[in-house]
Amino acid sequence: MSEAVLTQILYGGVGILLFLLGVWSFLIHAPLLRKLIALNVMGAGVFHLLVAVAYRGLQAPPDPVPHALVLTGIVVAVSATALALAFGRRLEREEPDDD
Amino acid sequence: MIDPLALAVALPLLGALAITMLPSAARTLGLLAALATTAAALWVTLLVWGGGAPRSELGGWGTPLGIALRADGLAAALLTMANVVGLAVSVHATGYFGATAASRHFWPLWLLLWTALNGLFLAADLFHLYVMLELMGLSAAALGALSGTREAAQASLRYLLVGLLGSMTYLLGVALVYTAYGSLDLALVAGAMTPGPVAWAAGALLIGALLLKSALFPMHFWLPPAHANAPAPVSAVLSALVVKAAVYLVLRFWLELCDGIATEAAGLLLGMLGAAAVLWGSWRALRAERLKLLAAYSTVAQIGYLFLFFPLLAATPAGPERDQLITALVLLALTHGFAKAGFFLAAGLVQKSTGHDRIRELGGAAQSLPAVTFALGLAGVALIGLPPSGTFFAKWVLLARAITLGQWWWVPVVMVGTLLAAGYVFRVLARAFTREPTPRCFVTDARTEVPALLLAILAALGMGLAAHPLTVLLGTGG
Amino acid sequence: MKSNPQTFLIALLLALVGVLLAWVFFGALTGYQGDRLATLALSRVPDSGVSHPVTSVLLNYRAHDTLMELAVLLAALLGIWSLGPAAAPYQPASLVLASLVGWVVPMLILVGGYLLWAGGHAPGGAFQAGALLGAAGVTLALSGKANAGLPGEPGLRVLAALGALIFALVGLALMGLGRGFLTYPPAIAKWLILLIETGATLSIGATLAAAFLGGLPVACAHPRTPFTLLRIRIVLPVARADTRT
Amino acid sequence: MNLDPYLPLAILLSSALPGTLIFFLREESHRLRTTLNMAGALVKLALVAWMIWGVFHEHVYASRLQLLPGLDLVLRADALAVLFVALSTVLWLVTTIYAIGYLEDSPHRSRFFGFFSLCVSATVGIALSGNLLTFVVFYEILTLATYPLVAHRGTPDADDGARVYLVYTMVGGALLFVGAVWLQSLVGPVDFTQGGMLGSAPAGLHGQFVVIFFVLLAGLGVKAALVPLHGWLPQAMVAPAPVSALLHAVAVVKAGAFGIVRVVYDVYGVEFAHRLGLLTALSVLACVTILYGSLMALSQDGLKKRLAYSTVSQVSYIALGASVLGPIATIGGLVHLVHQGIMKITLFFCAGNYAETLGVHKVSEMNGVGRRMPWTTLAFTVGALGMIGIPPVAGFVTKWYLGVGAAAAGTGWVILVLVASSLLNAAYFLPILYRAWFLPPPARWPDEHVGGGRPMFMGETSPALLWPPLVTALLSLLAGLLAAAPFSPLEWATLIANREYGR
Repeated sequence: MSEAVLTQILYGGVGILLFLLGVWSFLIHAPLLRKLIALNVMGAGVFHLLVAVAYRGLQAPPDPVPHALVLTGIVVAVSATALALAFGRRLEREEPDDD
Repeated sequence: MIDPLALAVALPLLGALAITMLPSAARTLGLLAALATTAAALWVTLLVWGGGAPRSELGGWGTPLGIALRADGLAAALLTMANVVGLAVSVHATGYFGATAASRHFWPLWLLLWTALNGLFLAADLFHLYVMLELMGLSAAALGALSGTREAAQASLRYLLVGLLGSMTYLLGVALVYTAYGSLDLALVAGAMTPGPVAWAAGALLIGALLLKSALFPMHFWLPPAHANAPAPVSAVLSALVVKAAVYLVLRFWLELCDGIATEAAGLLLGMLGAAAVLWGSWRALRAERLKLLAAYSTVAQIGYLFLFFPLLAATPAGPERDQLITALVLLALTHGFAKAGFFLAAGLVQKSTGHDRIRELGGAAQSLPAVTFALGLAGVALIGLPPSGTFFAKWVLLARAITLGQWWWVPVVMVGTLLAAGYVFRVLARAFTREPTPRCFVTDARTEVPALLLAILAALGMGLAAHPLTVLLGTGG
Repeated sequence: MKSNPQTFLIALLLALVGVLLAWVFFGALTGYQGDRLATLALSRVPDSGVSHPVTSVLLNYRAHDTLMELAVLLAALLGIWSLGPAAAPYQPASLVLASLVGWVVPMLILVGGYLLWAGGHAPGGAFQAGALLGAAGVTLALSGKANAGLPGEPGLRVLAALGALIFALVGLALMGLGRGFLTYPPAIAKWLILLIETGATLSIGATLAAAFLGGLPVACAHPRTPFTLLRIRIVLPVARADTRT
Repeated sequence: MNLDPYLPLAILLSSALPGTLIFFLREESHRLRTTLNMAGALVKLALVAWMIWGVFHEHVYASRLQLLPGLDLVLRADALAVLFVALSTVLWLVTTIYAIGYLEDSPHRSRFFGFFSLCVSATVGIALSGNLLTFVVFYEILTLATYPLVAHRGTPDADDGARVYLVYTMVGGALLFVGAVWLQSLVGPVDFTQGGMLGSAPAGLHGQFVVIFFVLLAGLGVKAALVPLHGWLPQAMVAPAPVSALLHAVAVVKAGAFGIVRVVYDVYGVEFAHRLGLLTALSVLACVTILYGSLMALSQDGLKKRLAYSTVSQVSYIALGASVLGPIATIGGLVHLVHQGIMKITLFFCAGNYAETLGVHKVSEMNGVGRRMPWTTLAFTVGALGMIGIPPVAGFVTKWYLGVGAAAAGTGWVILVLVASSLLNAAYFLPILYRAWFLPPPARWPDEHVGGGRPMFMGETSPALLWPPLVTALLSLLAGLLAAAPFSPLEWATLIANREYGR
């Protein structure tokens, strides 16, 4: 198996691992921050996978398309996180001080 | 050349941008953008109606490098419904929000959502669909919280997070598709896909993610609070269009990507979840205390009906029967779109005039707003599935096909669902017959009431008779 | 988080899914012959108006993605604004910090400008540049500037919309001129892209900074404690294991 | 150009359009509303007259609208359809006049008359349906249009009555729907064809046909108030008198009975149904209903309740006629569609007059009403005697044909049922007549309001309330006396029977 494919599988596998870890803690943890971090970890996993697919060995330049997708994905993820945090602040503002 | 496909996406965006910069002119600009967008969408539909297959390669690179927008019968049908509903909601909103602070926030977000919807119907690129899904999710969640209550904020946040979970799953599916087939264009991928673990996994990820967004039982838990607590015009859009967009993608993937890959077992699974949604949703709607919660649960049920078609589609080889099934499925989706939008708009007016929407105490309000009550009634007729609504004929086709295929067990599901629906609709309508004094005139506030009434009429009377034009549009005349 | 049968089941399920996904990914990777879109994308770079392939994809091949992504950014900001006013500013920075900030911020802006320009031929471009501008804004906010160096509401609104606006208008203009939506004439592609990217940079920077403020800049009584967010709990059916007490 | 295809549609719209417009009228615009109502009724009458003439001369009035492949809406006027259309049109005209008088300055008249017209449109649609799909469509629309009329008063018991009505009709509708879909999925589009269209189907399907027949029968039996599906009918008595009159004489119960006739003759075909042994089952059901209804009527003190149970019993004569093989019984059943209509509507008009003018709701309060309201009571008497089957009133003709038909078909026991039910009819109607005419009136009536200064007619009640029963009573007399005249209900029923039996 070529060096490139091996690297791809290695990075891609890690990506899948990250994704599932993200899913796990998204499902298990209730606090908003932890869910958000979990979502971003999931995102990181997918981006990992895409970057791995883009890799074509050390000689050939990488496939630019997945890289572009990752950049777009990051911005989208940032926006979503920001909005979710703002929601959190909105709720916190009225959080009854029960604890 | 002027490109209606690009316009249908760009115009609402332009409107949103203009309003962001000039919030003081929100209503005027918003209404202008709504009219322009609807015009562009209808233009697209006319092209399809004329037998064309409009397609535009954005950037002029062509697939696989570039992104393409395209419209076929299926896209055109939903595009038309979405934009007609969108226009009606916009007109309604000018009156509903007035010039409140909420209106300044409503208009740009609503137009961004509209952008996403049109994009979702027209885009032919898997990753572009991802961006559109995110645009839809974010703007929808923000809109849902506009009613300002804590419940609304909580429900919308949950909706946002669940949506993100779906998007991430979808994105993983896209990554897998690109890995396996080296392209993102729907048609190219569909051509490259062959039955096998990779195809199944990709299909499962993409469709599974969309099931979460289309709130198919048991992934519906986020929907009722989110739709019930949003401001009525927003609820209308969420229930009638946003969920539909997800279902539309499921259907498209099922028919195009997974053609020959989706197994009958998968179809049966979707059907069973649909059946559970029909029964559970209708039951909860029957038990609901509040009008908008009732409507929200009814949406859960109505989505279920749409998925009852999948096992039949999976078991029906391509041909006139299959075409008729697809037509009926689309007919059902469109009818529900109009009906639910009208129902929510009307419910919002009841809520405004009484200050609450507790079904028990509706009497007076319903009585004093005849047009609104009629809107609720006609929309209700379509939700139950009584003639001459489109739902009736769609259910006819569904059951006839189920019996022919020997899958008779769907019959009791549909009938029980129908009777439960009759129960929850007439629970509301019965309140309209009280000994209150007679209202003096039929319509009290045209700007808010007429859109609701027209949508309801469209659902209860129009869509039934529109079945034949729909077959022309879908090219399923048989 | 207590560990109960439910969570255990989820763990098991995810492990299973993981194995399957890994296997499928392996199959997908090895099953595909060819180099996907790489060669095609790289071969067309010369016609794209920029020499850096990723930028060609972002701003030319798949420009519509980028346009819609700016829309997503705007949606997020509008959503944040709809959720209420900005929180109270941090207390003003001490002299040392302030002078440091005085160094850092111009530096960030400068580097941002460079990245924007470099994006045409080297890694970089609107997003990296915008991120740096945003960072500059955040730095200012943390050092106690209530508006993070952003203009007042009218100006801020224009800034936030600018990127997508220029982008969309360029697209429509080209359509009006008889080319397709966002189909640049190769001759001036470079400049159109630079124009679009400049607008995008400004919008992204402003949006990120404004999002950090978390609302239209208005004085607000609440004290600011970044950690209270830990109290907000979103309960999904599966997370019932520990709902709020 | 040939207008024939548009005639059925025009007849449908002649009441649907005014009805829709009326909803939008302001409550106080009384004259405009009345104009719309009457205009619609008269136009419909004219169109129907034209159609009767045409159908008699074997014109075909049919229009077809395809919705989906295999799903067509078909409006077609055959002799049977015309019989029902004519009945509902005439009685709608009369009832509209009555309702205008009855509901003067009561609330929500726009809503009332709107749904009233839609209800008649639905009935006409049922009559003109050319296939099973269309029939189901209008059958359900009828439910929708009548619910608001039953609930109209808005009192708690109106609410209950409406709910019961809804539960029964919705379940019935669902069954009819399932039956229709099932049948169509077996044999394709089910067009109503004289002599039936299932006879030619492969014998393998006969088993399913039998099941489907009972599913359809259950669906139709709800509206036709076949025992044990009749529970809603007495409950629905809370509706205003014109509504009860229309529901009982024309709209709802007749829709059910008409549907049964259609299914037996034009879907299954009477011979085929007989071969499957379905007719016997149907006649048993009909006879049970006839006797049960009459027995229940005996014990009712509420006048409308008694009339309601009498309806339960009388409507099943139609089903009975359909269930006895042979043209003569068929004629008896079909002609009763009309006869029961005109006689029963008379009785309900009169009951309404007693309640409106004197506040008399119970049989026990009716002593001497004949002296106070002779004309109304005269009309009532005609109706009652007709129901019993005393010549020369129309009811006699029905029972005569049914009896002879039964004898001809060799099902003598049916005759016994007829005799028994006639005796029962006499037992619950004659006492009323005796009280009304021969017992002394009470010192004061329960709630006498002499029309609130309305113009009185013959010192009895307002003309709008008095004319309708007199007219319908006269009609029931003429239908009996001139039974042999051309275009009489009997002649027309004979025409239908001959065409059904292909003679």
